[in-house]
This record gives sequence, structure tokens and C-alpha cells, in this order.
Amino acid sequence: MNEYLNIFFVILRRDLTLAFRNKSEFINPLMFFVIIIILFPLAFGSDSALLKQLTSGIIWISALLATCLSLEAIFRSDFEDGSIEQLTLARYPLTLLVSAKVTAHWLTFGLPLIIVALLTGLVLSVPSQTMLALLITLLLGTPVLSLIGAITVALTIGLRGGMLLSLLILPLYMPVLIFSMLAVQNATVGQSIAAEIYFLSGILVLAITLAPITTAAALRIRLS
Amino acid sequence: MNEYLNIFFVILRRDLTLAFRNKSEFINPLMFFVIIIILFPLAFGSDSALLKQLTSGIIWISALLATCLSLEAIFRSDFEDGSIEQLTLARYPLTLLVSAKVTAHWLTFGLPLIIVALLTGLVLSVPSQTMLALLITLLLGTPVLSLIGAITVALTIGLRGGMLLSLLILPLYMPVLIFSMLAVQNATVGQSIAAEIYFLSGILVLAITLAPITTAAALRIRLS
Amino acid sequence: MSIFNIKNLQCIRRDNILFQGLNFDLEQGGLLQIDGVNGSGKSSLLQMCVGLIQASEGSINWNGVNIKESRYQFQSDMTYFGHSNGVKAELTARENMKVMHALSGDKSDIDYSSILKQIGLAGLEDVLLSRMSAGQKRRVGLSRIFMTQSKLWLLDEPFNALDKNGKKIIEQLIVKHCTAGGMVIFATHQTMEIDGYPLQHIHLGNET
Amino acid sequence: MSIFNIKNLQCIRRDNILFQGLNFDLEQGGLLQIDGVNGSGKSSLLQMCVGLIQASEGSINWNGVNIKESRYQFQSDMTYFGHSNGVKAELTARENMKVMHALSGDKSDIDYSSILKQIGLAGLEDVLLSRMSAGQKRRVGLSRIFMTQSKLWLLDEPFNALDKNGKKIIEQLIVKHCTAGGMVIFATHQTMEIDGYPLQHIHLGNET
Amino acid sequence: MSLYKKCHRWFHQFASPKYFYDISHIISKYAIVVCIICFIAGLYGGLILAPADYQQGDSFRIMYVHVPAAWMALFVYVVMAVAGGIGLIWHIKLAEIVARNSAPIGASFTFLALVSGAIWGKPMWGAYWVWDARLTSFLILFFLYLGYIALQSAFEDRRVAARAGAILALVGIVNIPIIHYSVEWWSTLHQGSIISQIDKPTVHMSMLIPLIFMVLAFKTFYVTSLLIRVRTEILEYESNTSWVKQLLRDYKNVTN
Ligand code: HEM
Ligand SMILES: Nc1ncnc2c1ncn2[C@@H]1O[C@H](COP(=O)(O)OP(=O)(O)OP(=O)(O)O)[C@@H](O)[C@H]1O
Ligand SMILES: Nc1ncnc2c1ncn2[C@@H]1O[C@H](COP(=O)(O)OP(=O)(O)OP(=O)(O)O)[C@@H](O)[C@H]1O
Ligand SMILES: [Mg+2]
Ligand SMILES: [Mg+2]
Repeated sequence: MNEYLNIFFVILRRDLTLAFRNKSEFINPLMFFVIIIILFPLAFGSDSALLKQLTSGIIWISALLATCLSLEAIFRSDFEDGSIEQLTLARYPLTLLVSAKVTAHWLTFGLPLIIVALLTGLVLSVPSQTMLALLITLLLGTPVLSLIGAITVALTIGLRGGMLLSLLILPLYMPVLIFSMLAVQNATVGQSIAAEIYFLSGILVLAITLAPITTAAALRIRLS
Repeated sequence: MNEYLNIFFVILRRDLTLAFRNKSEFINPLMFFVIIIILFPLAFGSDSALLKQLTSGIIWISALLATCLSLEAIFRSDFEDGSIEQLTLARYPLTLLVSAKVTAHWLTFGLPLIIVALLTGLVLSVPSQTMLALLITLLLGTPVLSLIGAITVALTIGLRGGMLLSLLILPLYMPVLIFSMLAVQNATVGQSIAAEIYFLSGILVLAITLAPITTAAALRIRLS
Repeated sequence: MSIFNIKNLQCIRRDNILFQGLNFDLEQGGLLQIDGVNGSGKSSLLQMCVGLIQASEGSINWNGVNIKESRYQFQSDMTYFGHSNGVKAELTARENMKVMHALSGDKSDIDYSSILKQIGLAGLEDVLLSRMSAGQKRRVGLSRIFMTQSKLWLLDEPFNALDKNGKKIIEQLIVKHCTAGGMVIFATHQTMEIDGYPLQHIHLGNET
Repeated sequence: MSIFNIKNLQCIRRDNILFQGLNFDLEQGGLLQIDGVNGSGKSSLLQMCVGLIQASEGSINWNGVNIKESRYQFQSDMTYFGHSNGVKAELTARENMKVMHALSGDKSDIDYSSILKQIGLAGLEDVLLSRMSAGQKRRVGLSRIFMTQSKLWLLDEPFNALDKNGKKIIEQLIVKHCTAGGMVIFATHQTMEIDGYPLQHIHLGNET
Repeated sequence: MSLYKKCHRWFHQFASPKYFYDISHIISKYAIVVCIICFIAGLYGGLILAPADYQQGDSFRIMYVHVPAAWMALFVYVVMAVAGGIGLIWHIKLAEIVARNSAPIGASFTFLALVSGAIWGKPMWGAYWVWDARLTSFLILFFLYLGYIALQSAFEDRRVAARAGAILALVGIVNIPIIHYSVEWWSTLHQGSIISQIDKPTVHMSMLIPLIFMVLAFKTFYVTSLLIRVRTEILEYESNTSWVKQLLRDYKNVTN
């Protein structure tokens, strides 16, 4: 067990180091996130009453798209330099190694994204109960995005066309988006958001238990 | 001259072949674009009066975002397999070769995107004068997106810390978005859109003349 | 009894049969070179041996068990080094070695500097691999066979990009490993200089 | 008069001076091998010669003109083949060759099949490179020196991944090119077999 | 225990390509007959016998295409995912073939339901398309199908493609309950479940019975077209086995 924990942290450390070395990979999606948010007033005109209504939706959409942009980094470089073969052939379960990689992705992308999202929410003066709902849904939702995203990346990595990835991933993200938006809308009008939180937690638990196994299987399939 | 034209078409053909090798490659960006459009009603709730107001803005933003996600493909694989060195060291001006690559990107991505955008507009019953403005702005705007995008990608491809530059250039998309949205809004209320079209055409001409040179220079900087 | 053995193996790629009915046994201390021209299937055979691609027919056994059935058991007894180095350009030599060492499952303490020295990269501990030459990268990748306890090594063109001295170091390590009861299967187009250690051969393809 | 010459060249990488005060001249028919251990700066020198990296000091001249000043002139007289093949995995051999041929600026009609045959890839015209072996890919990449009219070839470890026969083909081509008045600069760790054609050497690094 | 074994053996026999090739021929023959009968009965009942709706007039008759097509779209997806899963776990070739060939059929049903729904929407809601949860999530199902097909074509090796597709289909199955329950979870314009209204007088028997026929017709149509596709692919897959060669020889003898 201890040995497994150790190898988990070795891989986690490795991926975190890589992310911090290559800062653009880590900051670009965040910048992308902010820029998307800035685009909306430009596109919708600056009718502030209208925009206010849309803010939380905009934040969530931007988060989703920024995730799409960041996902490929989970496996791409490993695929290209042959590291992925070495991970597959290691003496440890691939599921474990994959979990570490996904954790690293969430730490370097999901977590900062939540912080930036909250800051943006503050700047755009989102009311506090909406803000809380936003925080909770992002906390529960972004790990799911990383986890499910990893499966699709594993399936499509190295196949021609990065588009294929986005095509596969967005439909799979819909449930998370739908429940999160429901929660935020309910919170805005002062209703309970317990049901949505249960749903999101359920999805998260499901994703945590099943996604790494599936990702490992997908990687093996992709490599064979 | 004829020789230059010939090499332009060789590179164009090469990049188109690469894009079309995979049959689904052609449809993927389009579906991706549509999926982004679907995200909005999910995130904004289904208040149809509100959504109707936003439709053309949503279409333009989706086009912009889809472009962002598609851009890296212009140079990434060339960078990884050493082709870019060979292009740089060829006896032909790099500007010419880069133009061919950007053209290929627009043909495989921008053009289909315009078609799908129009179809989407039809289904969402965008009024016809708005539709026309949408068509014109997309025709003038998407090549600019490809051209400017190429500079960014050339600067940042495979690079650590290139993010700052990408940050400087991404806002260059803003003018295109602003003028396009102005045109669409004016068209919707029945006003003339001549001014915006002049501006967009100006930007396009500027981009066509300057972007390939800049991209070539950026590539050389990147490789040295 | 042979520890690693292959029975009636067949390899089909691009609808061509590259080889079929391939059999061989490897005992303790066995050193096996796979020969053949470019495209004859050497890499494919090695990838099959480690389970990266599936054989269309035949079986590969480790200690008498099919490697598909005891995958992690086999993987913990085996080290593979392919055409690509399997190292990260954005990590330093030491960081790369730490990861490789951890993945090998060897739990002993290892002095990375001394291994780098053995492999001719003294003083390059903290240099990013992206700033190393082709041969230096290859050496870092090869350092994994200095840090593993596994019995079976499978090396695909280990001498690519290495200079004469680098080649000698690896040759000596291979012989040492086999002498100590290990096993090595490798493919190379270069001539091995191993001072009389018995070398088995498999020839793939029609030409020899 | 020497056609390609290098004056007082210095190379600094990672704050180390790899070499300095390097001079050499290459006449028509000159064949030059760059020697040196891994990391001694062979690839760096070749990259400087083609203008991919800038020398910190010294100059490189082609026909008496600094290559920085007449870049396209030099580039049209030169063919470079580096560590990476510079071919697209998702194109077939023929498609790759078409692009390479067009980029080389040679306007003669070329029979791609016959070149593939010469280079030992007969019948693989329409196979994607992603479905070829390491050596086969390398051969497709090397096919560019069969399709160019340029005088100067710069080859970085051209024999990597090639089998003995492939190596011989390239060696013969190099000798043929030099005999016809061309020039070749290359780096390799393997022994050249060129039947007595005069071979010049540059040694980089301290060890020999 | 012995029952389990029997089942097991039967399953493997059924899944063997040759046996399946033979038996599917018989099944598809019956299925096509049932399909035609139900189709005629359903159309006659739905378009001619059933009375016009007191609210919707004649436009409700699109229901006889829309509802079965929508149900089939969901059903086929589940079949695809389950078959894919079986192929993934037990490496049964037949299951892989069934999964792969269900995708285009399912996508077509989805498309049909979308188009018929849109046409129906015009008189009902005054617009071809509204962004409500049911419609949106159903559109997403369409993209799931297309994504599956795109993934299939991105791989060169069909067996690898089948396994990759199975993973995607299994992950995507979370969308099915969302589509189904969307009318309950969100206030939408779309109609609620018909089945739950059977004991209430909202849906008249003379409207319901033709619908049942149409549903049967769609289902048997799926079975038939799937089997035709599967049989073709079995032949492709097994083209160098002795039984297919024998089959070809027999066929040539017959035609000569
Ligand atoms: C493009 C528009 C439409 C789409 C995408 C759509 C989609 C669907 C779907 C997916 C189902 C199956 C639900 C399930 O079994 O859980 C369904 C069923 C049904 N639809 Fe639509 N629909 C559309 C328009 C309409 C319209 C305009 C009407 C009539 C007002 C309608 C009436 C029905 C009815 C009565 C059912 C059967 C409900 C049940 O028993 O589950 N649909 N539709
Ligand atoms: N991109 C780079 N940035 C900084 N330093 C580098 C870079 N590439 C190589 N170096 C360093 O420059 C030196 C020379 O590298 P070079 O690739 O020229 O060697 P080489 O002689 O070709 O070796 P090999 O035989 O391994 O190919 C090495 O010590 C290496 O560490
Ligand atoms: N991914 C692939 N898909 C299909 N065919 C392949 C693939 N990789 C290689 N092949 C084919 O299989 C054959 C054997 O390839 P392999 O890489 O095993 O050769 P090799 O003996 O290692 O050659 P080399 O000496 O060039 O490394 C080649 O003819 C090649 O065209
Ligand atoms: Mg090989
Ligand atoms: Mg080198």
C-alpha cells in the first residue's frame, strides 16, 4: 500500500514539475478562460442588466471550453516521447499511474480555474448566494471534467485531428453543465440546491471510481 | 512566379491531404462548432426571448472559440516531426510556404464553419438581414482569425513561456469581434453596415499582407 | 527449464505475414540478438514480447505462464527500451532517473550521480534533457537498465545515436547482466563486441 | 577557391564553449566527416552551417558570401538532413517525396518509384509512413538526397536506424555525389566504408 | 450450475460467426415480414382510423413516426453500449460487430426523431426548435452517435476501433436517463410520458393501438437492417475461413 502511495506521489510530482516548467501549458488555459469571459460583453453589447443575468452561465461555459483546451496535455507529451509505453509496462497498475496524472491535471488546471472563476465572479459582482453555488458546483464539477476528459484523451491521443477529442468530450460534459447551471439558477432565485448537489456528488463519486479504470483500459486499447 | 505558384499549391495540397486523410476530419470542426452553440442554451436556461436576442453573438463567439481550439494544428505536427526545419531551409521564401499553410487551415476550417454558421442561423430563425451581415462578417473575419492565429501559434509552438506573447496577440481578435458584432446589430435594426464592412476589409487586407511575413519571422525566431 | 519462451508466434502487419511459426526459448544467462533488414519485424517482435502489440497467433510465456495472464508479474520482471527513449525533455537527468527508478519497482537507494558517471554523463545531473544532444538523451534513457532488478531486458537498437564509448559501456553492462543470470533480447544493426559471450541469433525476413 | 568555408567559428551551449576558432574550407568534391563523442557539438556545428542556430562568433561563407546575407541563395544550393526525418507520418511515401522534391526546387521530372526502388523500398509507394518501421521512415527521409540538384549536403547521422544494406546505399550515393563535384559534410558514429575516396575529418571535443 | 453451463455453451454457439450467420438469416426473414405487417397496420390505424385530436387536429399524426423513432434512438444506443461492453469484456467478435453496426442505424433514428419533432414543433410551439432540456439533450445524443462513428473511422484496425468505441458508448450512456427524465426534472414544453397516462383518458385507445404497431414495426425494422449489416461484416471478417470460402463456392455454383 505504502509502495503504491509512493509511486502515486512520484508520478504526481513528475507531472506537477512538468506543468510548472512549462508554464505556458499551465497558464494558457487560464488566460483562455479569462479571455472568453471578456469576449461576451463584446459580443452581446454592454447591456449590463442582460449580462448580469448571464454571468454564471458564462463562467461555466468558459470553464468547460478552457478544460477542452487543456485536456490534451494530460497524455500528449507522454505519447510522443514514448513515456506512455513505459508507464503501461511498469510493474504498477496503470490505473494508479493514470489517477496520479489526472490528479496533477486537476491541481494545475481545475484548482486555479476555480480561483480565477471566483475572482471573476467578484469583479462582475455576482450575488453571494449565486457565488456559493458557483463555488460548490465548480468544486464538484471540475474534477469530473478532468476525469472524464482523461478517458477521451486516452482514446484519441495521437489520432489525427485534435477536433475529434472536443467532439467526443463535449457531449459527455453535458450532465455536469446541466446540473451545475440548475444549481446556480436555483440559488439565484433563493431555492434549495440540495438535489443538484447530490446529483453532482453522485457523478463525481462515480467518475472517481470508474474513470481511472476506464482511462487505463482506453490507453491500452489505444496503444495496441 | 509560376514556380512560386506551384510550390504554394504543393504545400496547400499537402496540408489539405493531411486534413482529409481521415474522412471525419472535415465534419469534426463543424460539429464541434455546433456543440459549442448548444452549450449556450444549456448554460443560459431556455428563456427563448433572451436567447433570440443573443443568437448572432453566440454564433460569432462560437466561431472564435472553435478557431482558437483548431489553431494549434497549423504548425504542431510540423514542429514535432522536423518538417518545419525543412520548410525553413527550403529555397523558397518562408512567407510563401506559411501562406499556403494558413490557406489550408482556412479552407478546412473557416469555410465549412461559415456554412454551418449559416445553417445554424437558419434553424434558429435569424432574420434575413441579420443573416446577411453574419455571412459578410464571417467571410471577412474568419480569414483574419486564421492569419492572426498563425502568428500566435508560430510564436508559442512547443515553447515554454511563449504565453506572454500569445496574450498580446489574442486581444487582436477583439477588433474583428467588435466590428462584426456592430455590423450584425446594425443590420438587425435595419441600419447601414458599410462602415463596419470597410473596417473589417481593412483589417483583412492588413492581415493578408502582414500576417504571413510576421508568421515567417516568428517561426525563424522560434527555431533559432 | 526455459524461463522465457515463445511458441509458434505469428506477426501480421499491413496484411503481410512478417514471420510465422517462430519458436525460441531463453534460459538463464541467455543473450539473444534479433537480426534482419529494415522492416523485417524486429521491433514488432520485441513489442509483442512485452505485450505492446498482440500476436495474431501463438503464445509468449514467462516462467511457464502466458504473459497475458500474469501481466503485472511479467512486467515487474522485465525492462523494455524501445526506439523512443521514454524520457521527458522538460525534466532534468536526475528527475527523469527518479521516475524511471520508481517505476522499475526497485526499492534500494541509488546514487544517481554515480550512475550518470558510469554512463558518461558526469556532471549533467541538473541539465534539462531538451538541452542535451541526441546521444546524451539516449544515455539517460538507457540509464534505466542500470537501476532495475528485473531479469529480462528487451532493447530495441540500444546503440542508436551512441558513440563508440557509449556502445562499449552498454555492451559491458549487457554481458555483466547475463553473466549474473539475467537475460537480454536486443535488436541492432551494428556489430556487437562482447568478447566471446555466447550469443544466440534469430533471423527475420528472407535475406540474412 | 574554397566554395564553403568557415572562419573562426565558436559555439557556446549551456554556457560551455563547445568549440572555438574552428576553421575549415571545403572544395569541390570535398567529403568531410565531423567526429566527436556524444555531446561534443557535431549536431550544433551542422545546425550552424545551415543557419538553424547562430554562431556566437565567426562566419560561415558560401561562394565567398556570408550565408546570413544570401540566405535563399545558399538554401537553394544546400540540402540538410537532421536527427529527425522531416517527413509526415500521415502521408504516404510518394506524397512525402512529392513535397520534398518540390521544396528542393528541382524542376525535372522524377520517377518516385524508381527512387524508392534504389533506396530499398520498392512497392511501398502508397504506404503511410506511420505504418513503416524506423529504418523505412529514415529511408524515405533520406530519399531527399536522391531528388535534389544541390551541391552541398549536410547529413546528421544519416545511418541511424539503417541496416547494413541501407548504409551501403547511402555511402555509395555520397561518394557518387562527391565524385561528380558535390560536397558532403556529415556526422556519424559508425565507420564509413567508401573505398578510398579521400575523407577529411574535423574532431570536436577533447577526447578523440 | 448446469443451467449456467448450458447457457454459457449456448451463448458461445450463438456468438460463433458461422452459426450466427445461418440463424440470423432465418431471424431476419421473419422480422421483415412482421415489420411490413405492423407498418401497414400502424399506418392505416394511425392515419385513417384514428380520429383527429380535439386540440391538435391532424398534426398529432406525426406522433406515429416521432415517438417510435425517438424511443428507438434511445433503445439502439443502449444496445450499442451493452453490446460494446460485452465485446470489451469477453472479446466476443459478434458483439463488437453488433455495436458498430448499430451506430449508423441509431443515428438515423435520432435524425428522424429530430426532424419529425421539429416539424411537429412548428404547429405546436410556433418554432422548429426551442432550447429546452429534452430537445437539447436529445441533440447531444445525436452528437454522441456521430462522435462514435467518427472514432470508429479514426482507427485503422477494426477490432481496436470497436473496443475504443465501446468505452465511449459506455461512458456516454449517462445521457440516456437525462434525456428520458428531462421532462420530469425540468419544466419543458415537450410532452410527458405517454405510458404513464395510459390509465387516464388523455390518450385514446384508437390512437394508442396504431402507435404500438408502429413501435413494433420500427423495432423489427431495426432488427432486420442490423442483421443485414452484421451478416455482411461477418463475411468480410471471416473472408479467409473455410466456411466462407465454401459459401462462395456454393454461391458460384448456384449462379452458374
Ligand atoms: C425537435 C423536437 C423534438 C425532439 C428532439 C423530441 C424528442 C423526443 C424524445 C427523445 C422522445 C423519447 C423520450 C423517452 O422515451 O424518454 C420523445 C417522445 C415524445 N415526443 Fe418528442 N421531441 C420533439 C418534438 C415533439 C413535439 C413538438 C411533440 C408534440 C407536441 C412531441 C411529442 C412527443 C411525445 C408525445 C412523445 C412520447 C413521450 C413518451 O411516452 O415518452 N415531441 N420526443
Ligand atoms: N537545445 C540546446 N540548448 C542548449 N544546449 C544544448 C542544446 N542541444 C544540445 N546542447 C548541448 O550542446 C552540446 C552539443 O550538442 P550536440 O547535439 O551538438 O552534440 P552532438 O555532437 O551532435 O552529440 P550526439 O553524438 O549525441 O548527437 C551538448 O553538450 C548538449 O548538452
Ligand atoms: N504501426 C504499424 N502499422 C502497420 N504496419 C507497421 C507498423 N509499424 C511497422 N509496420 C510494418 O511492419 C514491418 C516491420 O516493422 P518493424 O518496425 O517491426 O521492423 P524492424 O525490423 O524493427 O525495422 P527497422 O530495422 O527499420 O527498425 C514493416 O514492414 C512495417 O512496414
Ligand atoms: Mg525497428
Ligand atoms: Mg547529434
